[in-house]
Amino acid sequence: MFNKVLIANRGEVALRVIRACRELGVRTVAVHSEADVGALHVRFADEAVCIGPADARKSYLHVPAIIAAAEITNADALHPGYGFLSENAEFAEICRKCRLTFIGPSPETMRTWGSKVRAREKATSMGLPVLPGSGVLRDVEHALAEASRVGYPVLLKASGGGGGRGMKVTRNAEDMRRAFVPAQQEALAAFKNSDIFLERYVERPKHIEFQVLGDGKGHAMVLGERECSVQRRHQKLVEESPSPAPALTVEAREDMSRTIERVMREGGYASLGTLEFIMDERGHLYFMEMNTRLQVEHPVTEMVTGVDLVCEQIRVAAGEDPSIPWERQLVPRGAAIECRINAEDPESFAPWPGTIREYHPPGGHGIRVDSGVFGGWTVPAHYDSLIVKLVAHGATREQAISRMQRALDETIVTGIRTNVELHKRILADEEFRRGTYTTRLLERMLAPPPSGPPYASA
Amino acid sequence: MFNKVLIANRGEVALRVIRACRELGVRTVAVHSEADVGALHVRFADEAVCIGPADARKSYLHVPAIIAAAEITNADALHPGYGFLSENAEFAEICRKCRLTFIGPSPETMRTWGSKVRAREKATSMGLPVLPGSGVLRDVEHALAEASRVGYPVLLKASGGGGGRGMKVTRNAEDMRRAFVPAQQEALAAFKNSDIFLERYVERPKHIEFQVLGDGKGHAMVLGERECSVQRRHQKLVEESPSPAPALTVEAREDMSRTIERVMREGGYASLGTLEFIMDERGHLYFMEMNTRLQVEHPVTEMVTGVDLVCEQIRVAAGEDPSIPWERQLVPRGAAIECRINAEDPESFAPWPGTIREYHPPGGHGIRVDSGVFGGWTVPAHYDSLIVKLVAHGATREQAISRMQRALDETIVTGIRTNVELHKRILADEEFRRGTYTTRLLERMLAPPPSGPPYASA
Amino acid sequence: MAIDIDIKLVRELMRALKQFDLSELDIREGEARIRIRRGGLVATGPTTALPVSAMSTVAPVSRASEPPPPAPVDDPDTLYVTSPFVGSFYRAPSPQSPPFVEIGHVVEVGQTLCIVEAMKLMNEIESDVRGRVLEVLVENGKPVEFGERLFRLQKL
Amino acid sequence: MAIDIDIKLVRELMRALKQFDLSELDIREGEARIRIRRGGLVATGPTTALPVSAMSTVAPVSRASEPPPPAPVDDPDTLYVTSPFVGSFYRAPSPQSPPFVEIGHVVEVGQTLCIVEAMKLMNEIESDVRGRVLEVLVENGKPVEFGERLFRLQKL
Repeated sequence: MFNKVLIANRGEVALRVIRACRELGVRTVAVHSEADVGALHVRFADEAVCIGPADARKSYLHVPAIIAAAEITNADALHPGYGFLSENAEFAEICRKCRLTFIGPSPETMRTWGSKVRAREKATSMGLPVLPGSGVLRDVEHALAEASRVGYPVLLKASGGGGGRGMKVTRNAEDMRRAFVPAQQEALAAFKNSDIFLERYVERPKHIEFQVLGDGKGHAMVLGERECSVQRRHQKLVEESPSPAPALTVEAREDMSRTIERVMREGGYASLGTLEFIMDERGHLYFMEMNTRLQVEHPVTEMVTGVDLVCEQIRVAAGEDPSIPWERQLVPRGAAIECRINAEDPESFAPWPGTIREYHPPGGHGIRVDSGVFGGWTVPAHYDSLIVKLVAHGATREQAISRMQRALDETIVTGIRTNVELHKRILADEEFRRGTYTTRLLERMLAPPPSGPPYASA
Repeated sequence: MFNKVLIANRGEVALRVIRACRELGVRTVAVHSEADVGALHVRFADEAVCIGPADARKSYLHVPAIIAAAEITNADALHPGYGFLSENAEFAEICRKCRLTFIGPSPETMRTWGSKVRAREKATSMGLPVLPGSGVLRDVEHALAEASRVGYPVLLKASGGGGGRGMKVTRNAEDMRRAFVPAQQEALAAFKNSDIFLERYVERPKHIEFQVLGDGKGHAMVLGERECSVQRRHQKLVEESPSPAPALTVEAREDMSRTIERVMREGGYASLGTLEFIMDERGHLYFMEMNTRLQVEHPVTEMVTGVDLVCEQIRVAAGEDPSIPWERQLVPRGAAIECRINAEDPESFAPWPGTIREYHPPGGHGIRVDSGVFGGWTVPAHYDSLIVKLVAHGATREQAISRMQRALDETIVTGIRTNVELHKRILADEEFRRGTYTTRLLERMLAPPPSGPPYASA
Repeated sequence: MAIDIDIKLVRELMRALKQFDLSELDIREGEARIRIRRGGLVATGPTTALPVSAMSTVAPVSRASEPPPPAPVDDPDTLYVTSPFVGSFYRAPSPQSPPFVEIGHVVEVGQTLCIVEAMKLMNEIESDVRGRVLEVLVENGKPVEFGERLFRLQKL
Repeated sequence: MAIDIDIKLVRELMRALKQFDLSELDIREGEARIRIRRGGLVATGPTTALPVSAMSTVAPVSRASEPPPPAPVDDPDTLYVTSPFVGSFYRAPSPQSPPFVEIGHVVEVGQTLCIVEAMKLMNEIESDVRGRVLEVLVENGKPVEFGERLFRLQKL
């Protein structure tokens, strides 16, 4: 096991890793910006090093300062958390050169699975289902032929794109003729590369992801899936495990898990990772991309499997076996839901940094709180707005939902604005409760109500 | 299901019941004394009624005020929590007369199982093992004969006694001759009844208790056991489930569970209840008494079974089936430990009421917090000193312990004194970690260290 | 030169300092001196208040925490009669009878002001003072909790 | 002159100081004296302060939250040179060389004051002002964090 782990992150995830380390008996080094001098991760780590000013580019993203902090504290491993440098293969390589174990997969693996295009190719070649699509489209005739083969509607996408930018839906040949050249031009403008390709378009997808753990030595296990379809502009808000999708039967889940385990074993994947899929209206799953790091929403998996993912991730990175046998069939227990409480304006969704006056987290049976804040803490404007991850676990999904509802009712955060009320609305939504919701859920909920007759003056 | 439940209690247990009710969709009425106007159970209930001044005898124990509160709020059931009126059969009877469902067993059951002597007789007649002992002793000759039969050491106990008072250990016939008459006299003085009896004395007992749930209609289930041997003057401090006692093998646990289930079924027990046993040095279990109510330490059972005991208790009281089938064999998962954080002086153990300046509960994976306090809350001097129940759950006992250790390290309560440091010492104790500890553990830990040479002046 | 310190002694002193919440300790003996100071964490301040917001919906009978009415509370001649019982408030002995007292009435010591009914028991609430009824603060038939204000009287 | 310090003892005292939340310790015996001060977290805002107690043990390189030394901070002519890097502090270009600067030296704008080494890179720290070196705040070879005070200068 490691002697000392430096956590190259902040906020709740830094605290999450510190907790795992303490439970493993490993010493911890927190790094922090000047804005985070009083943060909990700084207080709860064994040591702390200030690495730069508030601006993340000069602190949490500033590689030399982080490596130097590891050097002066004699840390022998580094946990990147999520975000920041967690998917930066070059950083992982620098760590390796500095004889600092990067707690994550190898830089090579990060490059392969971290690239959407290469991951898709690799997945296809290894037998994972991907959305039917084309290669780079030569011209509009080629596009029309490919679209006919795949079947409309199709999505035109920039090869160099990402994050939903530069995408166009075409529903028939006419659409395609109209959209093709503008799509190429936009791709060129946005990504300096005019290559575009097409893919079947799923109107109402579910976002479903599978959690894996591998050791790169021929072992891999899937720890169930999560559904993260409650999103606003690709930002997840509510996640749950297992997915309530009716199509995800025990058999379907098992089949996909076995396939993923084979791919991860053969690919020699060595760490935690998450494979993101979309599920189409007929319940078919298609691989989209892989995240080669710890996910924000990992607690829901921990609640239903009972496995401490971060401890296992650290064990595997240290070359040890996980505490659960590779062959054991994990039987998930009950259902878990996570609500991301953000410091943001409930109307505009703009981040709402500021000083928290009172903070009283909920408690009791089945409630887990992961947070880096406290009463009196000033949420800095420089980083993301996630302040609390509220997780509810229940014997059934219904129980988990009502437990989350009462936990949201108990949550007190004053001094700043939060999205607690939005979460209450989501949990009360009929479609959410049925479990049939898609990534369009929030769009519908946030749409202005159909305008009625104008208000009659008295 | 009930429409509205009045919670005749305060503090963390009142909050515990409110949480269960909310999750069941049942409205709640809090009652409170003038000292508890700002308490969390008052804030989180749907309605609240002030029932009297701070003195518990004039509020939480004042039956007419509590019944009147139920009347004016139209509550149809009452949950007594633990302590206060929870084991008062007369109160349960008054509730029945007022057509208010008392969430607990019937007054008759409370009288039978709530009386140590009657419970012991009933248990013996139904096949539960009890410590070998005598009936009321006529004279010293009778005592000597009975002691020889039972085997020394034996404990002389007052028939009317309780709480450890009026007990004398005798290790041989000589002891017995010396102790007999004084014991009778003390019993007379303390309990106005000179009747004494004897029982085998266990020098180093473990306190082990089994959790039951019955419906009085032929169903009963045992939900595992708890070990509560970490006690100071009969006050439990740390509890865990399952018991780490080596003698409590899977078979021994199963055997005892099946026996208890039979007894509860045949006795028609209808609610939650706990059967307390002592385990002697050879690992044999002997029934001691039964608590016909929710226990403080119920969360450790909830953590390992995943069952919400309070919800099930309310369901059964409402005449519904519990959400888990009566026949299902519960497979406990992992291990759970509870630490009772009290507002008390760490040296003298005197209660230390006062205003809490900062309160920051721990969080993260496997941690549950049940508490009725917050930063700024003044712990009243009138009630018991329990302020937080910290519960840690892990895949193994070892993991639960290290998780609890880091949770204790994270716990911040300032402004008042607490026993957090004592808990850290207990969790680090070798005997505790081995799981072989007995009710003598704390006595040993708190014994003054053997005196060394006096401090030499410079 | 070297300092020969008994670390156990120093720690013991520190512990005592903390335990008894002292701010400074200064011990000298000849050339030797031990001085320990504690300062930080003064700050009490407005941690006190958890907001009322929380989840509690309207609590129909919970009025204990509400502010007193804007009456002249500090007028030494004005006082409140509060309920010593939880129950239902009645201004008259029966629905047909006139109220025990009306605004403007002068009541004598021991005179019945109202009834608070609980568990079918009619508890007559009597005045402890001689005074004039200025205000009736609860509606007839409504529930009252312990300590709730029922009447405002002007002491005479 | 050399001080013969038992670093373990000093660390033990520091740890105890933190543990018991003390602000100052002063021990003298004859000519010898150990004095340790802590200030941190002397209650900034009211609610702001989660107590230092918490679980953090001694954080050897965490000094960001410590108070400035008792120097005349608000003296407009005195200023601190802080470290723009995380790394190890060196007063000289090599172990054999004399220090870049000594107390009392006058330094010019652009003159090298010290080196902060990180990832085998020797970062020379230069003075932004003309001034006299009043104090060297970090020991040679010790780790420094971002923003840590290295020198106190008197502006000239």
